[in-house]
Amino acid sequence: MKKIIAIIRPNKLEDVKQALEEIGCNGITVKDVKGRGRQLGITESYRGRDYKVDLLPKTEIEIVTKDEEVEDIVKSIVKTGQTGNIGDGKIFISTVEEVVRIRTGERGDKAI
Amino acid sequence: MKKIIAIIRPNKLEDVKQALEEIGCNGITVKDVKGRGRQLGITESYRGRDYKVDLLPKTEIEIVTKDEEVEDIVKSIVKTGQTGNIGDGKIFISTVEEVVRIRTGERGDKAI
Amino acid sequence: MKKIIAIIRPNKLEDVKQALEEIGCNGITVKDVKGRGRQLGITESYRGRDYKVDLLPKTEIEIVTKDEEVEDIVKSIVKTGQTGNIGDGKIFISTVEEVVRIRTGERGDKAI
Amino acid sequence: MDLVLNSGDTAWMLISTALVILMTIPGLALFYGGLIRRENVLNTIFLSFVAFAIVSILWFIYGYDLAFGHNIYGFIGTLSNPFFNNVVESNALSTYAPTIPEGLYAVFEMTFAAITVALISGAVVERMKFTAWLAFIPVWLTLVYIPVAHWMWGGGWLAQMGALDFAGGTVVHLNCGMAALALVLLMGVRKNTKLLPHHLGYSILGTGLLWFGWFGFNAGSALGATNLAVSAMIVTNSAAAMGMLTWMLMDKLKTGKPTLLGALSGAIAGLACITPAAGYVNFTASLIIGFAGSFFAYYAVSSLKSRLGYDDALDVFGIHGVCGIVGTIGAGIFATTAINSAIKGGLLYGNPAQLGIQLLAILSIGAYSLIMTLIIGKVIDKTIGLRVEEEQEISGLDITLHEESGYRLS
Amino acid sequence: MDLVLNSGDTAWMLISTALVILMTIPGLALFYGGLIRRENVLNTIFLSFVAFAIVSILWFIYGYDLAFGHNIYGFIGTLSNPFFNNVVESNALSTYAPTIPEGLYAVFEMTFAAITVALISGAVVERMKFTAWLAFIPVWLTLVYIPVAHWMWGGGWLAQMGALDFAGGTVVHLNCGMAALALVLLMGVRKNTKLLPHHLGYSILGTGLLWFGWFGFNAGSALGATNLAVSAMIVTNSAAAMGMLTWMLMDKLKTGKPTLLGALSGAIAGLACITPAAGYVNFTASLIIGFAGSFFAYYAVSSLKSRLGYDDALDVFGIHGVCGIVGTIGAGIFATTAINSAIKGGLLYGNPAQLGIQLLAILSIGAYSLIMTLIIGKVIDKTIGLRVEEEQEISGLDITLHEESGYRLS
Amino acid sequence: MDLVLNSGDTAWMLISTALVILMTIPGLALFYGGLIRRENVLNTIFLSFVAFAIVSILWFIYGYDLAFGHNIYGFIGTLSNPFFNNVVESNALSTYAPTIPEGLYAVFEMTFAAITVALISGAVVERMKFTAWLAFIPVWLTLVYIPVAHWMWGGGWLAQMGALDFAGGTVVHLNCGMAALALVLLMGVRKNTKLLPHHLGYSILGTGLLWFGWFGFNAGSALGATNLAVSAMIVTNSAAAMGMLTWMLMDKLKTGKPTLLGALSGAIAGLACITPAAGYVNFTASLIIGFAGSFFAYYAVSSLKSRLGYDDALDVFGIHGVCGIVGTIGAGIFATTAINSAIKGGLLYGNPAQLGIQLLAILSIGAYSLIMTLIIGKVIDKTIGLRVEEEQEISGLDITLHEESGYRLS
Ligand SMILES: Nc1ncnc2c1ncn2[C@@H]1O[C@H](COP(=O)(O)OP(=O)(O)O)[C@@H](O)[C@H]1O
Ligand SMILES: Nc1ncnc2c1ncn2[C@@H]1O[C@H](COP(=O)(O)OP(=O)(O)O)[C@@H](O)[C@H]1O
Ligand SMILES: Nc1ncnc2c1ncn2[C@@H]1O[C@H](COP(=O)(O)OP(=O)(O)O)[C@@H](O)[C@H]1O
Repeated sequence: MKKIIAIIRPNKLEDVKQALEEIGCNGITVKDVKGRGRQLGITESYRGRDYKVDLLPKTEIEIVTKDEEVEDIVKSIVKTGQTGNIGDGKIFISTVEEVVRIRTGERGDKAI
Repeated sequence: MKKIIAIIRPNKLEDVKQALEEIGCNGITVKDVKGRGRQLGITESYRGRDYKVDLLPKTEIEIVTKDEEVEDIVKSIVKTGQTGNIGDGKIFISTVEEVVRIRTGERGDKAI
Repeated sequence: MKKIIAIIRPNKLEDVKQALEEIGCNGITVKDVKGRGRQLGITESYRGRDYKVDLLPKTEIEIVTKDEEVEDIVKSIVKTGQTGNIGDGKIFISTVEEVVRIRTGERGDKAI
Repeated sequence: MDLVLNSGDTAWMLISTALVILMTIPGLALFYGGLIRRENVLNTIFLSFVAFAIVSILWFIYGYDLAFGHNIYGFIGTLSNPFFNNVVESNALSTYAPTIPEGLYAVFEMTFAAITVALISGAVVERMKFTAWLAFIPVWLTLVYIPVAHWMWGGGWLAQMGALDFAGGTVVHLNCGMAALALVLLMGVRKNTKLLPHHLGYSILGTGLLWFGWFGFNAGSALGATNLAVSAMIVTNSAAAMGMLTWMLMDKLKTGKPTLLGALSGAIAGLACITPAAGYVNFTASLIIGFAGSFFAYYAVSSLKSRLGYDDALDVFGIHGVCGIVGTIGAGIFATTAINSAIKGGLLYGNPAQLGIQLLAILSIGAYSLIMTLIIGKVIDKTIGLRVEEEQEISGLDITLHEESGYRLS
Repeated sequence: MDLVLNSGDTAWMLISTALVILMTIPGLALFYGGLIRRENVLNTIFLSFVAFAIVSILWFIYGYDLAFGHNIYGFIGTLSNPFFNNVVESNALSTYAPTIPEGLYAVFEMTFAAITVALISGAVVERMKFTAWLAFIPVWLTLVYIPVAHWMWGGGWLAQMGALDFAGGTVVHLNCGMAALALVLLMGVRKNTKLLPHHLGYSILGTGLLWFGWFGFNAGSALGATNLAVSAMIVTNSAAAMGMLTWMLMDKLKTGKPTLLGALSGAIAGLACITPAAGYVNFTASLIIGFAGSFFAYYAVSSLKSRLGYDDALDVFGIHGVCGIVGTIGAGIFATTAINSAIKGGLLYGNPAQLGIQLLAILSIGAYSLIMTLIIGKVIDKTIGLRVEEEQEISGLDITLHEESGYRLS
Repeated sequence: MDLVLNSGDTAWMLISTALVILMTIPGLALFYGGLIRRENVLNTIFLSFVAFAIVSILWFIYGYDLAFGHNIYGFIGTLSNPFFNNVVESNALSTYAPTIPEGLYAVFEMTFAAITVALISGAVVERMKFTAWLAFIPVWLTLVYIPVAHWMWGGGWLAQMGALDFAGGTVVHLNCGMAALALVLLMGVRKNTKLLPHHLGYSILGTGLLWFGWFGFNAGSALGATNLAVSAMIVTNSAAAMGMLTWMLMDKLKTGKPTLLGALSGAIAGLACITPAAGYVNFTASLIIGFAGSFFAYYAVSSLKSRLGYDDALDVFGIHGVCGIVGTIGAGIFATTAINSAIKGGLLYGNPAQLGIQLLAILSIGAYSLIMTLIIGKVIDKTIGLRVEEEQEISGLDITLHEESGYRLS
């Protein structure tokens, strides 16, 4: 089983969520995060002074899924999350050894 | 060493935290997240219109621990976090290669 | 590729961020979390009663990087994040199998 | 009898003036600010503040004279004291309210002009260019508000016909509602039209301050500390209460649960619709008017808007426009000489003609405001542009237009 | 001397009325709303708003007459003008305050009734059914508030005995405190009784608005713009300040650090306990009363409550009930004819009997309110049910009862 | 003519007093509270609340007499009625305002003392020991505020020379600005001096309440419901509006975008600088004064501060100090007998000497405040210590000094 962590633009969340739903990926966990990458920060100004804010709001989506579904999910996220501008974000994939459904205690693939 | 990520109901946090303390698991990191799974969303209504909110508030607990303690921790979370209704959440277990304690620079098991 | 998760004191974020920038590590994702470890909680009091708050605010930094850069990053975090007092936090390192840049669809090391 | 300044009337009008100012800044600003997306909170609030500031200045440069100065053909007043020159200095009492200084009447009326402009902003939030708004304020004030105020309150043709608008059902509420409608027709629909309030606490506070300030608005419109002011205060409060309970009931019937935003919206509806009638009707009538205003506003907001498809973001037309109409008709029905001996009474009290005059006022002011605002909006659209870039709308206006953010809570 | 309307007195009472309304909506609503869990913020605030709306209407339908109408056997007034029919129209001045219109006295008194009901809600938040609260409001208003107000202020038996309650130590504070106690005894303890305020900013603002509004409450109770109103304003302010400093000191002594919530609570305690005495005592006495009120409230809140185990969520009994008692006794001790020539003075000024009358007022009103509220609460519990489902209590009342959420900040 | 209480004047002064109280608690407290780091929000707000409470009490024990009592050598008043003994009881009217009770004049003046102290706190937030602040309040009130108020308003030497300060350009704004400067010079720079407001909503609300309350401050300083009060209200509002628009323009020119915090800051600047001139100048002059105040404050805040390197956290000197000076000079230039017949007029109206007197007032009060505050601050630093531990500054003062936190939103 794999864990997919996708960092996307906050205003792409609705689209990505819907795209995932369409390919049958329902279980997701979402976090508000802030990020820095190649994207330049933004400037805020208060009382005549500029302040550089380099951590920009991003949304992180965490999905644990079966190995065979990873590719579809990644493609779907890339497709809907892309604007082509710097700041679109990243996807990280790693291995998960065990999944447990708290409600039933089920484990493994069927707990996803 | 393993990383346990448990997504639970926010109102179960107190109980789970206490249960973990009882089995000697003190080091935990907690995040406010939102999640979607089998659980139906909730409806909010403003000025006569209904809006479907499908991401519900959840709490994510991150615990890094020794391999041999994983089972106890998982059991403890399942036991205290369970209500039996859809939405109780999931536990994901994966491998961590190295742990460093920032205060001392210690590494490995003794840094946990 | 590795994922480094560092849990640090919120007021050390500025320093750590800058130190990482200096060693060329620009891509980071930051989360507000709460944590418990060896550090004692704090007490809050309202209307003559004391309440123990054991989850303290922490900041989690997530960095995905090439294997060879891990050591430098860890050292840099330990150096700047350390105060020597309990509560300085932990660093967890694990393996990431794939990285995808959403903007371009690039994969692997060059997507980092 | 010699006219002398009455210090009690003056005290009441001083505080009434301050109360109406509080309604706009920060009352209305916060009410609106709580309802939109977090990324637009500062811009939304800014629209009200800057409207207030600009009107504050222009009103004394020329606005008051054009609205309330010597009447020219029933359409507009004369500019006799530009920059309010020599008005305060002359120690004159107001011809409209002969127990208080003229300056006091002028500043009290200023607050009505300011809130009317600010109210419009609720419709265009989350997508209007800030510069376009800055341009809109003086033009609309001059070409729409001032003439309309003159017709109704400054001795203009509607006043001469005996149209009743105690505190602004047509001049304020209908007027801003139609202008809001005109602007949103020109600007089109936002990318995200969901009404998911980001911070209802602001709107709760805003409603509280509006309700409080409305006593200055309505009971202040008695222009003195009189029994009429008392009467206006009582019916203002009961119509608001009735409006609140009515909306709660509608919520219960339609979506199953009474909502707090609904209760607040109903209270505003009740307050808006009693406004034109506040100095003419009794307690029982205020319950009926409050009920009707809230009832029709509920339908306008929950059904009409989605059916017609315009994007009146915070329901300026749906609540203020609709309630301005309901209340103005209500005044034509329930007005009674037992409450206010200076009028002829309404339909129920043997004067059906009043209802006709009220309808005429609604039609003429409504049409004038709609058409003029369409023209003004179109001109601004062609020159400055009404709407922000799509990218700015998505990222939010606070950061893109003002380089500020509303919250730094973590 | 002919009685004529005094415009200065009328101006002061108009604004005083508006000030007391501001105390409830949004003052008290926000004060309470900041102290509870985030998931209940809207419901908590809603309880005050809806109480205000319902009382606003019922008061003029029959409440005012029953409380202040022609006295029947010292127990209740007569309903002579249902729906406030012909009161405003008659241009009559108030028999209770012969320089202001009767309508103004009526609406001023309405604000007291409304806040008393709203105050009770602080005890039952986070667990009371909304429908049960809707039912409770009119019943309690009618069966408890109105008779008690009549006894003390409407010429009833306590008034006839010369009991002193300038602005509501018994009628408002003790009354709501005992009712709160009765309800929480019936409803039991919440699953989570920790007082961990979710947003103190609301409570800070609420306290500011309460303090501000309290000048209308206390100095307004002089019923005119007189030297007595000035005196009441001064002692109201100093008792609040003293209450604040006292609580800070207690905090320092007991938990080691002065807290801001403590300071706010102390200020409210000071304000509550000077209320019955505000028109009778001098500056020095106000310091003593403010100190005593805050001191006893601190103990009630921090020790008594946990020892007795009732769950008075926001300390309505602990602060308002206790301070109502302290202040009513204080009036019996420190009242002086040098401040108010219409009374006989208290213990310190050679009239020990006054203290006995004060104690009688406390006992009778306290007992009446407790017992009647127990009965009313029991009946509602058996019919509608007082308490929400456990699942609703856990998930929070905003989403489960109103389908709304207070914050959408991310 | 016999002096009798005028109920209209009394009504206006009662509400004006309440309005100025609202400015401090919660107006100023929230304005400041929104601008700092989240971890210090409660402590910042607490500083204003506790200053208000302490001044409230001391003012009536001895403050009023020392400031406004019988004049001794032009420097200080006599303590004739400690604990306000027998003032209210005597039913006396004020010698300063012979149509209102003396108690009312005293409590009105109290509100000025309180806000002046609270204003200072804006400079020292995020790093001052709470105990040091508690000690500072009574000492500074007694040694600085009271003498200065006496010189200017209590018949002292500046009053005798004919210096003009209608509502506190020198006594309040310059005074608090210089004291702020003195304290920050002693305390040094914070570890983090970035002005990144954590919750602008509080500052928006605070500004709204300040603006509203300022009508009590300035128009209330007419001491009655008169045409002069009306004039002061008009120019107060227009100067605020002009200040707001000016700052927006400067923002636009300097950083490219108008900001809401800038607009609020400009409004406060406009309000502060019209304060000393509010009862002396006409509408046109108010625009010039509002513009100048905002313009100079903008430079002080955005350039001067960083160039000189002092850490005046929330720009108490930069806004209040600077605007106090600008407005006091403005009064010397634009004051006219056409608005206020009790004065001689300023430079533009043929009385250049007035400008000299104004400059003398600025210099003497500015220097006195700076030097005395340096001494007081130094003594407190040596005894109690002015500054918190570094660890407390980093962790935030709410949790370390008060064991509370401002938000529990998740
Ligand atoms: N190496 C990394 N580790 C963790 N997070 C990263 C990394 N690189 C980028 N991110 C996250 O992705 C977001 C977008 O990255 P950025 O470099 O701006 O865009 P792009 O991927 O289009 O080049 C960042 O704000 C950050 O949250
Ligand atoms: N595959 C998944 N990947 C990531 N998070 C998940 C996944 N499935 C469920 N979750 C998280 O667990 C929460 C509960 O899941 P849900 O399906 O509603 O309950 P249950 O586990 O009882 O069937 C979701 O809200 C979501 O946060
Ligand atoms: N085993 C663990 N798993 C997850 N998070 C941990 C663990 N141990 C510590 N943490 C995180 O690190 C933070 C600091 O840990 P603590 O034990 O207080 O300090 P130290 O590392 O100096 O002993 C905690 O607040 C928690 O967020």
